[in-house]
Amino acid sequence: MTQWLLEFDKVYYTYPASSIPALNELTLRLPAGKKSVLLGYNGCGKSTLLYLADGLYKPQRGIIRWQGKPIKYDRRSLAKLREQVGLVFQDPEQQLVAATVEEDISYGLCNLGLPAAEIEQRVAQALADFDLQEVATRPIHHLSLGQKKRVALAGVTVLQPQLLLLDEPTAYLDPLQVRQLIANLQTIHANGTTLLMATHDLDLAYQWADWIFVMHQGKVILEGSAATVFSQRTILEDLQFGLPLIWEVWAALPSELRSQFGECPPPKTIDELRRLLFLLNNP
Amino acid sequence: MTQWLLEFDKVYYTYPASSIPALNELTLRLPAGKKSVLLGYNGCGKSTLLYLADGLYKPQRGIIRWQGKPIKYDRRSLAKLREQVGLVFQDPEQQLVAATVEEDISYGLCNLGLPAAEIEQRVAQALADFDLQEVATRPIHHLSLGQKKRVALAGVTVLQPQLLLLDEPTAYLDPLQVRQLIANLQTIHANGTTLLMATHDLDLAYQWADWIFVMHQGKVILEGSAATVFSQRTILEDLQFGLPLIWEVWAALPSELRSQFGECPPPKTIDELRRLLFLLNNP
Amino acid sequence: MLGLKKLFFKPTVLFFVGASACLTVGAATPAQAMHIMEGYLPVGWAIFWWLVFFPCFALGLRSLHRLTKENPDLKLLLALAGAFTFVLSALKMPSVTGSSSHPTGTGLGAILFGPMAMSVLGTLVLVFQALLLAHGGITTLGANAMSMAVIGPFFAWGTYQLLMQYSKKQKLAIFLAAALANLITYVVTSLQLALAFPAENGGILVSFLKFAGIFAVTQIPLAISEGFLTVLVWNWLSVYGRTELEQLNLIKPEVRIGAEN
Amino acid sequence: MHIYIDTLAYTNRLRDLHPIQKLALAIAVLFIAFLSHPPTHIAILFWMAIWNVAYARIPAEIYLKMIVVTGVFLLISLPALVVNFTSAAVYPLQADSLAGVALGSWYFYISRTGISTALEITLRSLSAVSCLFFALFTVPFSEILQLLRKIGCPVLLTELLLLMYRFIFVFLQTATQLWIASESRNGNRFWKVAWSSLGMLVPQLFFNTFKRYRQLSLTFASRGFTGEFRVWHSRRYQFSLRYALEAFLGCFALLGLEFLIF
Ligand SMILES: Nc1ncnc2c1ncn2[C@@H]1O[C@H](COP(=O)(O)OP(=O)(O)OP(=O)(O)O)[C@@H](O)[C@H]1O
Ligand SMILES: Nc1ncnc2c1ncn2[C@@H]1O[C@H](COP(=O)(O)OP(=O)(O)OP(=O)(O)O)[C@@H](O)[C@H]1O
Ligand SMILES: [Mg+2]
Ligand SMILES: [Mg+2]
Repeated sequence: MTQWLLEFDKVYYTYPASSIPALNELTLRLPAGKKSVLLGYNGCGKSTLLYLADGLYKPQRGIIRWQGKPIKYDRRSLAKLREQVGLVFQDPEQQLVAATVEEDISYGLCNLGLPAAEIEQRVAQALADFDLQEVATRPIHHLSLGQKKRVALAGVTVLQPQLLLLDEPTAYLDPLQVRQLIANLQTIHANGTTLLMATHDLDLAYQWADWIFVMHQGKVILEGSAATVFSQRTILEDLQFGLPLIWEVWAALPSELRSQFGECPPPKTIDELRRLLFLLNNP
Repeated sequence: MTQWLLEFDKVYYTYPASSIPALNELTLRLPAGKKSVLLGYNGCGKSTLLYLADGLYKPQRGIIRWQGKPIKYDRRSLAKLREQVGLVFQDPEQQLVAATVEEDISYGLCNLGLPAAEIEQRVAQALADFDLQEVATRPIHHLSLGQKKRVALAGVTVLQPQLLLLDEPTAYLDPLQVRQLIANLQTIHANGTTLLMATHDLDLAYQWADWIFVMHQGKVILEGSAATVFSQRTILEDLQFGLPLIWEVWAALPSELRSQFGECPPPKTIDELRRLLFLLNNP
Repeated sequence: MLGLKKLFFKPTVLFFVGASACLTVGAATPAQAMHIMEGYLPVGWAIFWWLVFFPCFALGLRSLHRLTKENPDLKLLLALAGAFTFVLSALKMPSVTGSSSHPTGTGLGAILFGPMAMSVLGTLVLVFQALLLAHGGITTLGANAMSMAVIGPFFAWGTYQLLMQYSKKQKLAIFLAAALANLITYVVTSLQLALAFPAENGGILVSFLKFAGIFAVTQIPLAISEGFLTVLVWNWLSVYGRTELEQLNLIKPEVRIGAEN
Repeated sequence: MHIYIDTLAYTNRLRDLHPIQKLALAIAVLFIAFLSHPPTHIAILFWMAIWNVAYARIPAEIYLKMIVVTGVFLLISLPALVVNFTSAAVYPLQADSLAGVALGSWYFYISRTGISTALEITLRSLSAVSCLFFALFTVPFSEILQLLRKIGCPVLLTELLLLMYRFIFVFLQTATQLWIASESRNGNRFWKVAWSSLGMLVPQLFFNTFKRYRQLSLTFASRGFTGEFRVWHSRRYQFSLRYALEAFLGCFALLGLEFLIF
């Protein structure tokens, strides 16, 4: 049996002064050690869910369990929780608290009380990972938005939490940085961190995720492996959600071509597609 | 001869007291009536360029011409310019000035001094176009980030400017909203508006743009039609910029397949690809 | 809930806020009415005021220490209040100009946080004004802090407490407290200048009349508009900042405030 | 709205020089300025201008503008020192009076001692301010903070300073953005009529500020705020012998000048 790192059990959350619940009896179980993705329309409650997962909001009804135990909302338990859970906010402007880039990246590490040598080494690594060496000593308010986004990502991934929550981490990043981010996440994941990413990028979700949750109006309406989720044509078409491009390409290929590979799901990346087609030409 | 709506002539802009110029002798001519795209890494100066195009910053050297005449920086000329140029900022938080969704969308219209009936009608249309009717009377700070982004887009497109500048308009939008945005832009464009969009989405750029500018370190290093730009493999590979997925797919297809279409550039959308492949199977 | 925000957008109110803000922020006054410039005071007086100021500051810091120990999140709120005061004071300054009079903001601060906390917070605002705007100075910080961060807030707080006990008219109390804090600050500044530079004939008194007289022209309307501005901000706070105010243990939920337009 | 001091502090040419060396110079010269007389003040003004403009490469126009603004404020404050008044009955006895008029029962006059005090204050203040500018232009705030921590300043104080610093720029940015955003939609036309955009800016700024604060407090929580704000930094500084030499010699020269003349 897989273990659940985080469980939402019929969780209900309404913003103060709002009439419609942002999360509506939401139930979700996050598999430990996997890379999961949250998909859904604007306003379906993805960010709210991540806030709750980090203990920043308290649900009005329902239970959230961390490693099987319900989250407690006293100061000490929350501090403990947040040592294990890292959250990258959607808006980088919101994330950054210190004066310069390297100070901001070190902030979370200092809060963990690590020794200076370790902090130095980790910050240097993070600066390298996110291509930030050049701007390391610049004040935050002198960066472009994409650069800020990278600082935000660096500041949280550097903590190597057990669970890393990412709210649309690829927004504002250029293609090269997206690739680099994915590579960094791969390393972090290999070191044992569970990942949960909210995103609107279907191609990324399809290629990257072990497990996908599709949300709609505050509920999880569909979940499963990438291949399973995107096979649910009727549900997705109802939502007008669309499919990953590579999936569509695959479906558009002449069926004789495809059928030679039997019933396997479509390739996930362009490289896989290329390999398949190459195999075809050089059997 | 195409007319240039906006010309940057060796423009040089450095942020106050910063040592590296954000725009470095940049020269760019924006074709009137076309849909253009700005591509480039984080921090290459895209947003800065758009600020300058709207007369919000003043270049330290070089000339910016609007419809052939250099921009003047007195209050009256600027006000006139901004009636003709609309800018959607990268960060929606930065764009929104009024209290509720409706109020914010009407803000620019009121400033144009339009009659109330016209304002009402246009706001209603914008709310419909951007799927915002449900949240029309909500305060801005009760929206999700993607919803805010849509309000920001609505508030500027509603002005029907001659030139619409969009700074990463698709960031934070869900796939359905992206499609709807593209459709709206199509309408606006059909009504005679020139469009200039900064984006990191190569597929979108490839499929949508009539003209692409690639920026690097404050300069335009490459420009041309989508097909021309993405054929410049060496330059793009030097930059590690990547190619649109559909272009890569096309390149990955068995060459016998492709060669049947002669020397035409790759299809731009999945539908085109589908049509081509269909033609192939049913000659 | 929305009523009050709407109120902010009504033209009349806007006009009023704009007017008072322009007056308070924009009006340049002689000799940096609120702040004495670096190097202005003779060395003896500069040291004297530092010596007087230091114990007040230390007391304030101690009380803040206790407060934040119980409730660390309060630090954020304090920093917010300080930063907002600073930004208001920087707002109308076109780029590098290093001075002009502005709302002290200390009245509201004193009501919210108490005079002890305000002695620290006000000083920090002064430090930033000196460091980022070159407004005021480091050697004269002692004198400036005495007037703006210690004596002004103390009077504001006293006024507020007194009026609340005897009249229960909260808005009036806030108005008077804020206006008075502003006025007292300038009176003390004038006094400091008079002490340092007594007139050749007539001494300190004449000198005080001179300094105070010159400042009065701008400072009295300024004090009044700060009073109004503070009441507006308070209204706003009591609608939107309830949780924060409650965190300060200031308004009990049952107390009815600010809901009326 | 741009805070030049802050930006310049991060980008000036003496950025890598050890902050202690820069601050020591500023403080030493400030000290001399306090204890010396007008000729020395003038020397200080020139010397500090060299440090600021030639060594630290502070743009001359910005430096000059700031000095001039300070000067203007000093000028405005002078009448209170220079003009004196006394009862008309005693005015013939005024040896101090340079020129004056009687108004009713009062006699207003320009005072000799007033003028010399005013002159002295103006020069002293300007030279002190130029030392202050040198420190402000070349030492970034975050370094001042680290020094404060090192010399045992109470933690609460440095924390509050740091938080305020971050908030200040968040709010200034909010204000600037609001301003630019309304400008880009041509918003300042009507506001100009209705008493400039400040009227809209202030309430909106207040509102946005509060929103930002709420978000930031969530951020602090999520990033593990322990009740104490600590960060790490990597800067390595150099002491410069050449600059130290000039600083020493210059200070001696100033003191020498002072003793020679007085
Ligand atoms: N306020 C500022 N002060 C100083 N430097 C700045 C400021 N804003 C941006 N810069 C710098 O100017 C350069 C260009 O910034 P700009 O925001 O135009 O980049 P961009 O192309 O829009 O990047 P992104 O894709 O991340 O949005 C960057 O190197 C950035 O660090
Ligand atoms: N502070 C708030 N007050 C009231 N309602 C809010 C607030 N923040 C969000 N909402 C509402 O709650 C719902 C969920 O918001 P949430 O931010 O979780 O959406 P999201 O899935 O993250 O959307 P996006 O893709 O646009 O980021 C939305 O309908 C939104 O309008
Ligand atoms: Mg969200
Ligand atoms: Mg940008």
